[in-house]
Amino acid sequence: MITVLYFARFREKLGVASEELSLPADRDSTVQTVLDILAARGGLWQEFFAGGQGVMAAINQEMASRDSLVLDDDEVAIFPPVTGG
Amino acid sequence: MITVLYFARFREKLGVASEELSLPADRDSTVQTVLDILAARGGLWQEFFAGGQGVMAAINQEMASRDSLVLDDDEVAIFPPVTGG
Amino acid sequence: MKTVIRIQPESFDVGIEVAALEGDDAGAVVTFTGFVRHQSAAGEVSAIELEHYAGMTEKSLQLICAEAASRWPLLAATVIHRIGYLSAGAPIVLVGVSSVHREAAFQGASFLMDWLKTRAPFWKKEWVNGEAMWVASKASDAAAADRWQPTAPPVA
Amino acid sequence: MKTVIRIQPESFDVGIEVAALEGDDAGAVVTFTGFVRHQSAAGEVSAIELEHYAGMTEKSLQLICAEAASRWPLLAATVIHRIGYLSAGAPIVLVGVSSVHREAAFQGASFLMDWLKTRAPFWKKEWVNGEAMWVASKASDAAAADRWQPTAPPVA
Repeated sequence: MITVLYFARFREKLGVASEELSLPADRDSTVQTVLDILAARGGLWQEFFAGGQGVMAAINQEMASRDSLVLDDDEVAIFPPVTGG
Repeated sequence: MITVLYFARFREKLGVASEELSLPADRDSTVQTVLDILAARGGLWQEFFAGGQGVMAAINQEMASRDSLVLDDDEVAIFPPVTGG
Repeated sequence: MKTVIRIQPESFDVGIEVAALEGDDAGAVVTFTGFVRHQSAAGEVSAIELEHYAGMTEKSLQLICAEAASRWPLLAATVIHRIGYLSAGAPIVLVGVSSVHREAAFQGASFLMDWLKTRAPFWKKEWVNGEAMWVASKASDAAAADRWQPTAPPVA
Repeated sequence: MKTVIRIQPESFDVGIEVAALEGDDAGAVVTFTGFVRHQSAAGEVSAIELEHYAGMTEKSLQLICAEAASRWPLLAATVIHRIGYLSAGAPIVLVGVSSVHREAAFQGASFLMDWLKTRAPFWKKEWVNGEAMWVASKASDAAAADRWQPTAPPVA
């Protein structure tokens, strides 16, 4: 199981700030694996996460890329491009 | 006649802050003309003003170059490279 | 490098932060202060709200400061970012760095802002005509951050 | 561009100057503060003395600010330069600029400092071991100012 956190527009539109998620047991998982699982839910999930653009991710609170490995018990955050400053 | 002002090391070592100077009547004068007149005094004057380096000038309080024209009644300032900030 | 990071709803005093950055024979302190603009692409902004990723924010800013320190001889860095509701015209962010000579301080502060804008987990919502809208990231910010390559890009 | 130039023996408060630079929908304010360094090429500095060309100083800084305004979309600029005796560690100079976006503010402030260092009529004397010595100009300052060409060079 991993914890998935959502922020900003994703959190607001999907109506969820965090959830527990199971990873496939038969192979290594990456950020892309997680996005694929989420996109398969259809609707807004697909709209937000099926495309290649406009999604950033962090693993255990450090910026990650799509091919970064996700391990059991990781905290994976999914969010739109940041707009601070 | 022009007014010549000296600053910083020049003012201190030459012991003069300002003086009146006559320009040659028979030709146009530039900053270089003024420096040549001063260098011809010999001693420290020559040491400071005969060389090509380490001297800046302003005419009527605007930065000038060696070939800038100097006219009667101008205020010509002669100083080492600036070191503010 | 002495590093101060603060995430807070309260405002800040640039003069106090500059004084705190001095010392250790600093010859130069450069600060950047960002303000909530009255005008945005969406229209007249009355206020903004800033969300952040509480667990990660300080950590990411520490990493960005450490990266700056590895690139320039900086003596100290301060990053203060406000969160919550801020009215148009209010200060949002302060970045300040000190160094012996000025070039490192200018470069370091500029770098910190570019990476903060593209790598620190903050999100801005703008209130325009009574409606709140999430601010879209700007291509110009991504381009500004890319000036400082080489580096691993965040998720495309 | 709103321009404030002050030549004064007194110190200054960066926070107050940043607040004065805000307004007109400024999104960004960048400041540079220079301090008297304790160490110089000549040794341990106890104090410095600043001489300037009273008639020309403000005029030259106005010209430098106008040049900056012609190169970047700046909203306001402030230049404060202290004169007289200043102890080691004391602030000497403040340059601040405001703009809508940050890049212009960083560039403008950096430019103002580079040109101030090479074109404004100030001269520094350092006290080292009880002896006063005129500070030599630095090749690195000339090189920094040359980054911003094209421009007519001062007397070589």
